Amino acid sequence: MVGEERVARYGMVIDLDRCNGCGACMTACAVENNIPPAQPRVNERTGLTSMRVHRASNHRGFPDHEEVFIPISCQHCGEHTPCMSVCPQNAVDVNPLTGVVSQIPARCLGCRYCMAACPVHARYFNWFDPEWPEGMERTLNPDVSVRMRGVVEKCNFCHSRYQAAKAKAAAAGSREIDPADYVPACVEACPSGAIVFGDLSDPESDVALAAKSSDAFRLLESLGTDPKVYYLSEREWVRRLGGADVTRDSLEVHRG
Amino acid sequence: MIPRNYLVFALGMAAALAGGWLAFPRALYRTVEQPLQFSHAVHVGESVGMACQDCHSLAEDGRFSGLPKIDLCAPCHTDPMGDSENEKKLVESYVIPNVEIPWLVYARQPENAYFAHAPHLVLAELTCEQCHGPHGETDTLRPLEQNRITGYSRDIWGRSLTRVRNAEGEGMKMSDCSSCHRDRRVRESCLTCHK
Amino acid sequence: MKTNVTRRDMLTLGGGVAVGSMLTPAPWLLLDDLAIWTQNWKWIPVPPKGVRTSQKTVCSLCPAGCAVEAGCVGGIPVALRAAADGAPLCSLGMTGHHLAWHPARLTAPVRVAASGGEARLTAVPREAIVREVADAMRSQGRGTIAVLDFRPGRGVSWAWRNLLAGFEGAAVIPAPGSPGSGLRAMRGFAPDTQGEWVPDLDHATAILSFGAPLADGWGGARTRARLMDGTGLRLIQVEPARSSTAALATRWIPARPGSEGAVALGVASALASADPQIASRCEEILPLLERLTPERAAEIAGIPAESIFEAAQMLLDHPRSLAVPGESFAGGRFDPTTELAILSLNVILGRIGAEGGIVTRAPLADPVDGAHLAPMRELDETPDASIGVLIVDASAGEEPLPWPSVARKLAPRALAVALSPFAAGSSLHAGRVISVPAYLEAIHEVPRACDVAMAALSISRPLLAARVGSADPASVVREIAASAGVELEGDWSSTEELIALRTAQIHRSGVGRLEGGEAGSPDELRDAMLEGARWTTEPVYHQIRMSISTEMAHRLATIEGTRREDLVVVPRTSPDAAWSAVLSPLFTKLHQESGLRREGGVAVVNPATAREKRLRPGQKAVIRTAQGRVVARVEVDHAVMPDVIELTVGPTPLALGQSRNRVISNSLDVCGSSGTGWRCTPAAIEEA
Amino acid sequence: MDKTLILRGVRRCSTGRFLAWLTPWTLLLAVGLFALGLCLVRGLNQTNMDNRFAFGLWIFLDLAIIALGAGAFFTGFLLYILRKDDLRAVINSAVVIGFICYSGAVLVLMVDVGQPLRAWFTFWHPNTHSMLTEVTFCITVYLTVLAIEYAPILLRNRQLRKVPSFLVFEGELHKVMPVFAAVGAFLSFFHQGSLGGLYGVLQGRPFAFREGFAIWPTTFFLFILSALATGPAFVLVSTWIVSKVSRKQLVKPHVFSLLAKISGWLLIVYVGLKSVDTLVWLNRTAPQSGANPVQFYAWQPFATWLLFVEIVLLGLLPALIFLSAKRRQSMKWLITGSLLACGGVVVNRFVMTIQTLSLPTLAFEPFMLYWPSWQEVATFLAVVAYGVILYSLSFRYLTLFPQERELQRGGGAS
Repeated sequence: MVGEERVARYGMVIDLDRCNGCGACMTACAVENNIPPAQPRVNERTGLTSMRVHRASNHRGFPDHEEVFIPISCQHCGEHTPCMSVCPQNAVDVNPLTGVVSQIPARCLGCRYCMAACPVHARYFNWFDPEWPEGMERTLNPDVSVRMRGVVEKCNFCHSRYQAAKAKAAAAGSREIDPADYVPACVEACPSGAIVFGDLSDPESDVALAAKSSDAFRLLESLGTDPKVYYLSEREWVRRLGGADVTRDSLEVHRG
Repeated sequence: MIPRNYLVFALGMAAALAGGWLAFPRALYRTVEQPLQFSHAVHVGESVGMACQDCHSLAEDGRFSGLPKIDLCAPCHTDPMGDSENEKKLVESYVIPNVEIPWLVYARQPENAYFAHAPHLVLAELTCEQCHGPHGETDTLRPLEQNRITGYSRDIWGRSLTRVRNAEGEGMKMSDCSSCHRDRRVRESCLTCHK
Repeated sequence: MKTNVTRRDMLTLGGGVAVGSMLTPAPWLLLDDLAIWTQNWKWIPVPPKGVRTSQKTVCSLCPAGCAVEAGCVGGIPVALRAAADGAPLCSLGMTGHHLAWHPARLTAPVRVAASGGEARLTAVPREAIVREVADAMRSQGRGTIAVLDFRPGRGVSWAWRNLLAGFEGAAVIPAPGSPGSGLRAMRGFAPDTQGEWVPDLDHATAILSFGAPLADGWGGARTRARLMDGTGLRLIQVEPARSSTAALATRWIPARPGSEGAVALGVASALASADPQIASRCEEILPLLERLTPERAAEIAGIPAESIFEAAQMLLDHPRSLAVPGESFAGGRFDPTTELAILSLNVILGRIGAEGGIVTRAPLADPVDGAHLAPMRELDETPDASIGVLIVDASAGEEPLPWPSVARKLAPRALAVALSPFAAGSSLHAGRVISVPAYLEAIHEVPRACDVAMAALSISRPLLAARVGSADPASVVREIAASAGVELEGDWSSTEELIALRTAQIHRSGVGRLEGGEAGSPDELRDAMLEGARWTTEPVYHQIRMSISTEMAHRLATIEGTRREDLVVVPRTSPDAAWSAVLSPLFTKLHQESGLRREGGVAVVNPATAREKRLRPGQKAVIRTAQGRVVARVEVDHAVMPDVIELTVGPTPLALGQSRNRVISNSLDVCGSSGTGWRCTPAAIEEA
Repeated sequence: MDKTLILRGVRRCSTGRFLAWLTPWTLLLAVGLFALGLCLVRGLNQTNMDNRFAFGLWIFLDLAIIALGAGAFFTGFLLYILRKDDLRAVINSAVVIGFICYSGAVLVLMVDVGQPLRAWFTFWHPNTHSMLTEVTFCITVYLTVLAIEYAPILLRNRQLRKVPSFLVFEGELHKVMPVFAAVGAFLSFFHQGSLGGLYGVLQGRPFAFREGFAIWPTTFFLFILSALATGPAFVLVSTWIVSKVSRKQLVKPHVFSLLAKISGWLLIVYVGLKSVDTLVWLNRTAPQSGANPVQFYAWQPFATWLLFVEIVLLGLLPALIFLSAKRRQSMKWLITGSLLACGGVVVNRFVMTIQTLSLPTLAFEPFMLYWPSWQEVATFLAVVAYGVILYSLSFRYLTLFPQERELQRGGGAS
């Protein structure tokens, strides 16, 4: 059985020159994954955004000022995944068949050690009980369970969609999913087609080819955690934003 | 002669053991009657000759229909075929007003668990009985035993409180799933069964 | 054995119990079950269970009318995505199915009493409101009758015009804010043209855009796509901010807000001196153009003159080029003179009626032919204090609109009634609100806005049962008519029937075609459209020679006097927030839970301006204009042009638990002055 | 009743005064327990922690008091294993303090996690790679050991002694106490270390990440050493405070100087190694992970001064004080030194927890600070109050300082 199952490395490439920061990926993510809306007291630091679009700029004066929008979700690190090794009770693992890093709310005890470990702050804690306006809970996505207060959550490449694709394939007697059936919500929603998603281990796939581009870079690559989310930009200053050598200067960036 | 305090100690222990083994299990589960009685035996038997799949079907897209909706019963039961009280109730209080029957599901998995029938039926070629037992031959629907604290059906935990003497296909806890997966050398990870 | 029980006995017994219970399942099961209990807390919502079905409809939240595929469970949409071939939905579209349950949703007609920033709502029977309106219409005592229509071109819009037909001075006013509401200034050149003047962007190879948000969908998906691919389309964007369109443009000209007219004339001047044939087309303004040289214009706009020459050159080089004024999402359209200046570029280039130029597009067939209709009138053509009865039709959505610009037109004792699903936006300003179905709760008509050359119509099919207490807009028109004793034309009583009549008319007219569908009979056409098929027409090309009249020359001459304001306020909002008075609570992800979007009421200024005005980030500041004052939170951003205040405009999502009756204070209200739109307003700012 | 519980031959203040002393602490405890309740019932939104500051005041102070509580096991280790019999004078007090520190820390941890009722998952589904698993196991086991070490002290109470079986039990316990001391010491070495490991292993945080030996980053060993070094110092301080509060001499002066001497030697070693580690980290480890070490200290308020304070002012200085035989004779110097040393370990834990989280990792993220909410502060104060109350009771009714009786001078408050 093991033999038959193909091993994939799902990942994405995000073209920062195409992203115009409309935030459709964030909304799509929230809708797909039953992420509750904010309580009044919630702010930028306590929000729940498995996909979050950050703003950065070349911090030069008008009109030379340029902005770049950087969508950041879990980077699904492949090598000694920081969050996985620290979780005391195996609520985090890396799926050997997909390379997707999981976060199981039912197992999580909310110690938040994984959040301290995550270099890109892509993990979010449920500070509040999830709550929707009366009646709106009927619009929740049946394929995703709602997280309770006191646990950590993060992007899992819309795994429920992968499951659906698997089930569809299985019903047809196959173990291979049709790539067209598995597209994460953020990828599907991006109006500029800035996000390419697919199996990095398939050298022919668009995502694998894009990842090989000379404009491709990853966030904090030097930490050696082998993220599976790549970014593209023709602008040198943008590519430099991915580095770990945080300079005071680069932090003068205005954040919206 | 045994010292008094030993006796007292033993007494306390005995009481605790009795409570823990006999009273507690009864206290832990509440039993809820099904809204309606239904005989799988009759429907599967010669007279009707249905198969599991006729009511619990697997769709094109791999989604499992679960329990049949009322419109599946309606065609045959527009008005009572026999003289059973239950059928009368079915027709009068469900079919005619076209209301869904609020069945209680024995094998309902928790919200955080993901289970797809498709791979188990088609790829692994499991039979219904292997997990659901001889449910298809039952003549009545037993009441649902529901855990007062968790709300789970007793079937998830299994009959035996210690889970040592669980029969084949009894118990639907994570450990049961993964032990079967281990036997069949299925490579699994958290997200295989959790959503 | 003694029988009196000592304290020590109790202890020993307790010990026994303790040890004993450890040997039973009880403590361990309790431990386990308690943990499982935390995984299934009663107060955590459980998503709906059941078979998943897929329904087709069309998004009616904005004029783009995207085809939608809705995944439903138990008949309720749980996921909206673009239909197979369509472009992805925007944030507003994706969360459209939440709006029916929005905290501000109205489930009964109400009377609104504003008190201290809060609006108190009291339910009233619809009949009462209808009678009130009807009486006021009959007596005519208060002034003229008007309908402010946020989505002109629908069957219901026609019904309003039909209702008002008999009344002296009555008119239907298209809401001036709505992006793509037509190149009205063209009417100056050809007053008696049928249909609307529109830019043929899809066939243009070079565009000189004055702030048209092409990258955000204005001008249609095709233009957007061409812009994204960066092939085959040259774009020069004249805009004060480096918007996403400016970022994609071949060249961005950061002209000061308010100087666009001057830039246009500067380009014209460059063109005229470059090509005598062009000069011949603008004799009337040649003297003006000699004075308003590219250099002079550049000076007014605060840009290098080269960019003006470059723009002129591009227009000359490309046979299929045009200059287009685009609405900003919060700021609406340019004032008529600026629009005239921009459009005259096309006139003098001879691009009117040409492919890839400015063309007319066939009007959509009305539900009933040759009915008596009240005229359409622009808001700023309406005399102040003249409207006695105002009906605000926000039943299909509404755009940001500074209410003072409407209030100014109202007579002292005027009666204002709104049709809206929500207690938000303009409905809170009108004294009475008739609750109508929200998106997906009723059938809606989506006529394509006038930013593309192809007229189009699609129909949004309801997926949800309408809430009790919400009335079908068309039947409200009927009720008013009946109560006011007006005879309406055509045999219809509901929006659905109006649409049926209209599709039949369209089918009869034979003009246009059905995208993604075939239709033999009128019914087939309607059914196909209910399934998401869209009916479109092709643009009409026949070149017209036009020239600039003396009267226009006089108006254009005023541009020469454009003076450089020390500080102007420019309203901003995000494209998807510009179409609805309310947003799904999930928009908190963008506005509250991340730094991506600013909420409404934030004044963003350049660091230089901040220094000059002694403003610190985060502090509150008062912005004063001719319209009034507003308090806003200051933010500092290099992206903003010096001496410009970018004022963010609502709606911002109601965080959970916030009062649903709160009047979302609309910072837009300080923008604009009579007649000239509210894109750019002279202002003063100081710390509060 | 109260009097009959007090050991014969020692003077204790009147019941009234004792209650008067307890009252404010009890109130504090009550307030704290209320705040704690809020956090449990309403959730952690009652705190000011956020997604960046996933750890806050609580984790910082837990690490600090656990380090200070190290006095318990280390004194035990010196006494039972290395046979430093002079320390018998403070061992009981040290054990009680250790017990208080650890039980308090565990209590706070239970509030700090989002789902306390699932805490036992760590034992049922442990991830053996996680430092936190190591911590959880060691601390729970060691807390039990401390309880067992506490038992004989408790059982030697005047009334409890009357129960023959207790007396027997206590005697037996006493025989095996060295074993527990050994076990305790072993466990403590481990979890003190793994607490350091918690941060040292954070590959995603160049500021905290350290290379190491086998699976253990250098912070593992540095935490052990710093805890060992400050443990005795804290015993010293606490004993001194108690004798001030109770206005009694409780141990002979040479015990103090012995503690100081031990602390001194360990401190000097620690400071040495810590300096080496810092240099290696700044010049090799951090650059290797692509970070720019200079930037770690480019941020106010946590600039280089903090590094200086931690290593020189609160490390080297007390070490030198302790190592000079002359200074050791003066109580003033001893206390100053001890306070400095304890401060050093606290600052070190602060740097590892709070500063690590406040520094950005992504070039476009801001430097952040956070202030604890009153609920966080109150909850922690509850633990302090609990400690004071438990210690006061122990001091009043149990024998924490065997030498007290012989040193008996005029009575006073307790």
